[in-house]
Amino acid sequence: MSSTVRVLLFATAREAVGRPAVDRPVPATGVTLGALLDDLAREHRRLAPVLRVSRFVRNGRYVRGRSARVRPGDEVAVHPPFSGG
Amino acid sequence: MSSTVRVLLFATAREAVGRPAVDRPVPATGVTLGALLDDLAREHRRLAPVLRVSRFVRNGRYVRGRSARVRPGDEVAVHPPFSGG
Amino acid sequence: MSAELTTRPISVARVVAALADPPSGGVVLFLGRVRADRVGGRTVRALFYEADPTVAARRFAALEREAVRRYGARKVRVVHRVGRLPVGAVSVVVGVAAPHRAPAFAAARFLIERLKREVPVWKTERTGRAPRARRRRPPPRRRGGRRSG
Amino acid sequence: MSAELTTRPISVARVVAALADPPSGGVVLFLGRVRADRVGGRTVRALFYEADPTVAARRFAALEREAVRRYGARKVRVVHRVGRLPVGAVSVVVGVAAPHRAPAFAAARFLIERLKREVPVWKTERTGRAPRARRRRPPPRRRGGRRSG
Repeated sequence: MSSTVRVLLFATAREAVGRPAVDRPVPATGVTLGALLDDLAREHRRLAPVLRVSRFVRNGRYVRGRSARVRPGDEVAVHPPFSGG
Repeated sequence: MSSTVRVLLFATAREAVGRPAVDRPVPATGVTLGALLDDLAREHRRLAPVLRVSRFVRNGRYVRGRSARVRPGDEVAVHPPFSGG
Repeated sequence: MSAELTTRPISVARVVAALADPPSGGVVLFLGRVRADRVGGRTVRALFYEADPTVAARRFAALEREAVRRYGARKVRVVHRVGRLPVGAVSVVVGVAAPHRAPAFAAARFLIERLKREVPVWKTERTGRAPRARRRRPPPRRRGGRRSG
Repeated sequence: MSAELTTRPISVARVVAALADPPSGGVVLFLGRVRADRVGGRTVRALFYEADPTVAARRFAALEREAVRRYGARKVRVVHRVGRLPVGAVSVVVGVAAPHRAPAFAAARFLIERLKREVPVWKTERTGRAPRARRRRPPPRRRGGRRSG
């Protein structure tokens, strides 16, 4: 079984990290979304301001706040403000 | 030189007369638009109700009222209410 | 900036190409199509469109100038098809390119509303036999004299 | 009734064909195109569009259902292109067919406004070297602590 969470990064989030996706190891009991993102932002300093204006998706559904639990095998997407059309 | 006026007939006016255009003889001094049209309506009874709701064009310009003078060589168009688009 | 009457099918792709304009990020197109209406118990299969070409061309040009002036549209194109059109055929295309979408929508709406009111184009219903007018009012009942004239 | 993301040029003619519907006399299309903007003294030559496909597909479908419910639109189609798009390329097409033109205009406007706000699609500027964000806000000045988080 997977022991990582896949984080999908779009637009400015992708640019800040330099890749469209990263796999982060998480314990079997999971972590909060906030902890996962803080951890990522420590490694990629340009990501922090992007995360402050972004919304987050867990397994295809938007989650409110950063206390949502993220477990191995989950997929999290970082959505900066949209600019399509 | 022409001694007739060409009358262009569109839509219900064309249907009432059965032709898209008719040439009507007029004297060199001309006639009023009203006289020209009354004359035409006498020959084509179905045209009368169409003329009551139509607008008229003389040589490419709309004319108000039926007193406008029409002379040999002029072109008159009968415009029933528009239904394009 | 150009309008035309055509007897051939209208190519929407060509209208879009004619609206190419690097500063114009928004394009709005309106397409009118022959609708499968029911008239007098029968379903319309085709309509016959006709126009007074000289007057129509002048009104088209005036409306286009007004759309540019009122809404800041940068490119405008109006094409009206004439002749026999089957149900589903595109009878008219109005296209507007503008820097932003709000004026593009407003200008397209303006053009089709005014076109319908002001441009000498007519549709009539044609069956196999005699042509029949569409939207024809019944002839008024005779009330005597010339009062109704 | 269908939306799609595509990496290929959007065919407006195919969108129109997908909106065929005998009772629908009015079709309104909105086309968004890559505009030749000036950013930081340079003229934009191309933009890179990306989307979160799963979330975008669900939002597209929800917006289409709402356009049908609110405006009585009979056919709706939304196509958004992704990838590198040069200036002038069509990035998005919204198409609505409805029995009459007023609801067709209203539904098309509704769809593009809501799409821009609610569908996870992004454009970034790409030069020859590193990709640069478009419309990126400057990072907020540090005010100490975590208050700005």
